[in-house]
Amino acid sequence: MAMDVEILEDPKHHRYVLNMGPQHPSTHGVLRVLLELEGEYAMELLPVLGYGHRCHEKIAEHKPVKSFMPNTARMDYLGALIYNHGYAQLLERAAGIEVPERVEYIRVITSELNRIQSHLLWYGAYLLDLGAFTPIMYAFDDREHILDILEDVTGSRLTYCYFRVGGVSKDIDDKFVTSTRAFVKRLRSRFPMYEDLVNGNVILQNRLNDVGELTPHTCARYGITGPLLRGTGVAYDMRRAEPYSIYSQFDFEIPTGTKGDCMASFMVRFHELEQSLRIIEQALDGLPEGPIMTPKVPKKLKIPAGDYNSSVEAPRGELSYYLVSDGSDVPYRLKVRTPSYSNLSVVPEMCQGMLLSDVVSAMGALDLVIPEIDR
Amino acid sequence: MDINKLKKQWQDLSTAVEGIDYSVSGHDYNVSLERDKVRDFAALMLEEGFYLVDLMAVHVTPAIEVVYQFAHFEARCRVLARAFVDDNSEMPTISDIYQGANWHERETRDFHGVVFVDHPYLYPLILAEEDVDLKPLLKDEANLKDVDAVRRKPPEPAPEPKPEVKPEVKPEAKPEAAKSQEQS
Amino acid sequence: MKSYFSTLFTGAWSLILGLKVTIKALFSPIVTCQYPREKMEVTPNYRGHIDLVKFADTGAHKCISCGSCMRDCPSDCIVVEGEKREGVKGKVLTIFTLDFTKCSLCGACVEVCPTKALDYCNDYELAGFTREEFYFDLLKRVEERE
Amino acid sequence: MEIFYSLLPELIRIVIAAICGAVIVFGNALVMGYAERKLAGHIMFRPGPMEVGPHGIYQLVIDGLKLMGKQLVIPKNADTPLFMLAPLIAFAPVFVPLLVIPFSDKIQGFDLDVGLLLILAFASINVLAILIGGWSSNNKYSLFGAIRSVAQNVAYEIPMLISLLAIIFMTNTFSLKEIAAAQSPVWFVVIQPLAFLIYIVAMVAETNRAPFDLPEAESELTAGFHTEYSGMSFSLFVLGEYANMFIVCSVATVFFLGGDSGIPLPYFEYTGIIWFLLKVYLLMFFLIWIRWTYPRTRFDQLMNFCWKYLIPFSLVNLLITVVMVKLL
Repeated sequence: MAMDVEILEDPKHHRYVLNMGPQHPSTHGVLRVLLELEGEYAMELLPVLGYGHRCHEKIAEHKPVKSFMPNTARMDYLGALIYNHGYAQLLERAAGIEVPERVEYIRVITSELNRIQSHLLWYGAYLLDLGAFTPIMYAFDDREHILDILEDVTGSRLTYCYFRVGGVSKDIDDKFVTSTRAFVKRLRSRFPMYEDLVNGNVILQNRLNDVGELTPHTCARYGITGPLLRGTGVAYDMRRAEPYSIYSQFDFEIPTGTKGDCMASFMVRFHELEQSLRIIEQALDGLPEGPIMTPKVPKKLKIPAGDYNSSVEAPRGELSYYLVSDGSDVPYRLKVRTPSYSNLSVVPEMCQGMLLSDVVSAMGALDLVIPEIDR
Repeated sequence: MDINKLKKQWQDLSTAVEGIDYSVSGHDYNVSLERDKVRDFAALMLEEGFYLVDLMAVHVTPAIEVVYQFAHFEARCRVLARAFVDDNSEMPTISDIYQGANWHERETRDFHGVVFVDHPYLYPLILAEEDVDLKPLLKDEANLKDVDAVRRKPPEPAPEPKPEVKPEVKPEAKPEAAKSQEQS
Repeated sequence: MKSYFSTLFTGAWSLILGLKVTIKALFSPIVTCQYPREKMEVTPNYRGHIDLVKFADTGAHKCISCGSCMRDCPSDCIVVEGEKREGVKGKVLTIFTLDFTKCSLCGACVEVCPTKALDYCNDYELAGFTREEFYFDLLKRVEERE
Repeated sequence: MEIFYSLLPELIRIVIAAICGAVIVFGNALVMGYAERKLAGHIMFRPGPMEVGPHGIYQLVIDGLKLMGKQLVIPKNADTPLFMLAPLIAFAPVFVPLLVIPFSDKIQGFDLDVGLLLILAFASINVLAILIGGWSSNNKYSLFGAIRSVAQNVAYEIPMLISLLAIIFMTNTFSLKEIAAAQSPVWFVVIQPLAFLIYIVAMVAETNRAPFDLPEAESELTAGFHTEYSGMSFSLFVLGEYANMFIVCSVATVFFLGGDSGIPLPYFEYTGIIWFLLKVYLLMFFLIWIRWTYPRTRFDQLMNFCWKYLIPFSLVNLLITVVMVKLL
């Protein structure tokens, strides 16, 4: 197979090729990685993408801008609302639509719930990669509460299409507020349990410390963003760096690590749960009354000619939509910059010379969502 | 990061540097480059601590335009750099400067057929091997637009004749943009 | 030498803490739902596939076959056709089908409907062996419904 | 002929013991399979198997039938004879150690003078089976599992043996019955707590259970050495694994937990088996409990732990024991 030109069995150097995926249990979807091994050490890695490619960018060029909203949720099934948010913001920015304040609050609350949901799933699945079977069930137990809350307001459980250009599709009610507050309390009370069972565990510490170390410079070269970057000590979060929506009004910290290894990004993600809870609490406290939709959104939304960019902080890093418009209601070109794509591209460098077990833990720390990479 | 110094350096490398209102377009600067200056520009950006957000191509006439997006970890400074490919759809690679560009360039090769010269492994990434000449994102004749059709229009003083386009969607007058256009 | 023993003891202690969590969980009540035998209550806001609403006062749907939903659907999965009839104002709906295999449940059709004739149904137990089972004839469904 | 008659009781004893061994192996697999799923379920806030029979107690029987009915898939490039042989090698030797385990005063196949050696000798054949299975599958993941298993088992046999040796020095015998009997006032777990801890850790590693389940490591090696096995050949590996767990737990019971000693019941020479099994299954519960609690260790850390902690500690423990035995 010509794809394997770079990675070939080399009996002289005692090297051989291991094909990981696309059905390997720890590649989380249809990612394939070719590993050139020497003993159990991975000397070369070659990720092979494209098994889940669904031509989202091509689809976008063929239908009105507003109709692309459901597709955004399918790119990253774990951060669907945040992907909605980025796209809605792109069109609002491009068409100059003002969004009511209540909508911004609702968007922030639901987006943060979505982020917690995504982090909880990663938490469980990562521990599953590391061989602990139980935490995923505990994380799903908590996650299920979020799904119930979001189902009640958005109508779906995973691929939400909730945000609209200029608003949201359904208003939140008192039931949402009380159940969200109850959830915030519940998740807080579960943190000590996670701390005991997982975070402090000596086996986990040994598995993650000093594995897959990154530096800020490496992150810049590869365009790595999100918790991995924050694990290296750079407090770069789109919610702070380019405050979109109403994030500038909230008081929250950006957790950072120091070493940039798997443990650092692990703890960054874990602490982000708490920060997201804080944002949700503040947003619930300040939730204003008002309409949930801008009245003046035209049915056929024409975007003035030019190029527009919208960046938001997805659970895995920076998500950017880049729209080139020729003045019609159909995008001339829509490019989606997904965080996992850039994050995964570091794997050949990061995992060089690692043990096979460490490759698994390093790739798990990237929190890969393959449909997001393949689009 | 000294933005004024940077701007001067950009101007040395580029044909035009244009400041843009972030609240309208979501980025701060627009830098038009010549093909042979792309690598110098990328090296400068890496030195200044920018990271590569994205690399993409837009199919317009007269040639495919390759757009590089950079941002900075410390301060908000989102830069779009753009350059046209040559007649053979070729473009110098920046994947040895920004290793993250490696996959973006392979993807652009898949979708638009832009050949990045000196790329270490320009092999189909997203598409299958046999679809190497598919170039799915190239526009056909009917849809292909001129590059000026997709550029931001300077605000017109006269009211828009078409009623369905809302007046508020038009970008507002930007002193910076006007200035830089004078320069170019 | 000191760290040799301290890592051993802190490590052992962390392992014991973990065991405490799981033994507590072992004697806690279960949280899962035994699906086929017991069913969870589905929120009334759940968005299943769309259905024509049957209004109690008239006993009929309110679709005026304007085709807005058909045009607005991102996936082109709705087909609406109406015809002019003698003595009836406006058009009479003759065909309203939904290809649920393509539907992405975005809700654009429900929101665009000028007469609020569409709503989501609450049916979530959808499974079938053929594609044809998911080509819903909504007009027939609304007529058959109580 | 006279020799035959003189040997006849012994022969009958062997046959009965072998049948009992088979009952134990299969019964233990049923109990453990069910207990493991149920406990795992409840640890994760879910009920475990519930469908077949009340609370799913027939689940394992159905699973066994399913496995028997499944096709034995042999990979195209596999070494077929070895591939078929490996599950048998994993399964067959587990009967022998069961013969010498003193379940109670009277329930024991044979009381061999070298009972412990017999157990350790036959228990280590399991490694060979894993190696053959992993090698003959002609699958890189299987091979990894096999190689890891060999290194791990060889390393962990050392602390296991040394910790048991401390007890041997104290009792001066290899006979399991006598060792069990030697702890009539105080169980050795009180006198030799360190040896007990070392033995427990080594025991987990020897049986390839989590957190030391590196040969199987399904998130890294898909299923390790039994990736390519299906149907009955797979279930033989599982039966062997559970039987091995039973054997190592029995050894722990005999050496540290006083064998069948406990509150006296009527006909204690027979009913002691109740206490014995109770202790064994408590240890098995512990194995299940830690499996569903911890993440998996990395291979080099596993070996480090053995060489840096277990072996030095067991040697020190042995030294102290020898000195104490000499002095007292």
